[in-house]
Amino acid sequence: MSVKVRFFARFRELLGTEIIAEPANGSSIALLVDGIAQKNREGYNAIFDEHGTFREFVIVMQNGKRIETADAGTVIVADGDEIAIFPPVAGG
Amino acid sequence: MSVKVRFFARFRELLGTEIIAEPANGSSIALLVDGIAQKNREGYNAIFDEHGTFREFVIVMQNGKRIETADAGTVIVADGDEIAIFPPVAGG
Amino acid sequence: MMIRIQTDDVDVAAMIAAAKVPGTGAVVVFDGIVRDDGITEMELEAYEDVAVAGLEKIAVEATERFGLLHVSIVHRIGRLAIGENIVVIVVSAGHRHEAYDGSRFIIDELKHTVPIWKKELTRDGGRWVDGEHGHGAGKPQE
Amino acid sequence: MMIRIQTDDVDVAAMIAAAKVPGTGAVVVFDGIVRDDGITEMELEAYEDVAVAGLEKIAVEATERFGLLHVSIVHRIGRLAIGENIVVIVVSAGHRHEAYDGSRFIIDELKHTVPIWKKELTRDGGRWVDGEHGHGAGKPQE
Repeated sequence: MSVKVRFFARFRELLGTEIIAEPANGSSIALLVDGIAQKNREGYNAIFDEHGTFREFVIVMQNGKRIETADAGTVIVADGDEIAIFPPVAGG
Repeated sequence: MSVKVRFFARFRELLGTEIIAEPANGSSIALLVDGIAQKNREGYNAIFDEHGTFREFVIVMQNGKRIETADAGTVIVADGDEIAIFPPVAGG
Repeated sequence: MMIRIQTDDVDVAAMIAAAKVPGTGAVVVFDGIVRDDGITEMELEAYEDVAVAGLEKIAVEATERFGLLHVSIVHRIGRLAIGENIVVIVVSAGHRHEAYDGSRFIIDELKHTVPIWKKELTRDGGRWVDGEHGHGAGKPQE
Repeated sequence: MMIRIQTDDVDVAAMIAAAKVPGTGAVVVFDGIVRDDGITEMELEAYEDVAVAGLEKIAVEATERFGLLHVSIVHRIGRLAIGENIVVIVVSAGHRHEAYDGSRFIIDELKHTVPIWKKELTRDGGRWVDGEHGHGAGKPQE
């Protein structure tokens, strides 16, 4: 299956704009993002803490809908999903 | 001496835009305005109550400066004064 | 600071451009409009010299109280059709809270203290609009 | 209702004209500007689809809560110079209190919930602007 992962702002600069991933069936959002973020230590550390869990301020969306970071380890991705990972918003 | 009396809004419609009066020396604002307003009963009643004192809401100015209606009977007009009499403001 | 009472319409875009002084992070515009309350037109009159001085005083006070960077106020007089601008207030500040608070202070003070009056013209004649304090509440405010 | 995220500049005068729907007595405009904080330029990016949907949701909520008659929001992305418009929000209502409250609600919600980010570019590089909630406060708001 194919899932699109989008990073924004500081995370985008460190990890890339848009990654097409092919996770194994049953992969959680956390597992998917962890695997992609491994490619850049600074990017990984921006998103995950020393226990490998999402930092409190990181915002996670699945198909435009907010997912609590605490649930990202149990929410499973599906084919065609768009996962977005970004820091706190600062528009206006 | 010569004093200009200006009415605005409803009072202007009843009593005229701008009246040049020649009051006797020592005339108070109240006396001056009373004399002018006598010419139109509806105008008079709009400004003065049944005791001949300024209605509470009437605003009186002498040379652009607010005069308490309670003081209008004791404040004396001077040559060249501009007296303005108007209802509550409603701009904006 | 630009304060005017005029019969001509207002160039809001030019007022906004003038408000973008160095340090500006927020501009707030208030535009008061002739509302369709079953009227045909609105007629406005002002005690002009005193009204301009009053608006200037309000602009200075708002600038000091809210740290505004720029204030301009244009109030119209004469006959206005439904939908026309009655008064346009443009303020700028470093941040939005000051701009909103300053703008609101100005229109509130204007409505309560500046000698301007409105008459709503209808097919049957017209009626003078009561001030927000209404009759019986015309005490000096300072 | 008109909601847009765009690189082009904003025609505020046209937005005000569109806001003057029947019943309008007050239009309030908020114009957020690139402030000269020792920067050379500002760069903005958005998660566009989600940001537009978020702005639409805020506009609908503001309309219901404050009885607004019209809302339009244009937020810019891309590189902006000092003094340029970042976001323009135009609302209309029958009376001023609703218009001010609705306008302020929209910009506050926008800043806290809509996925848009700003990077201040300086001679030495740049820094991403922290949201108003700051890092560590990114809890879902609904």
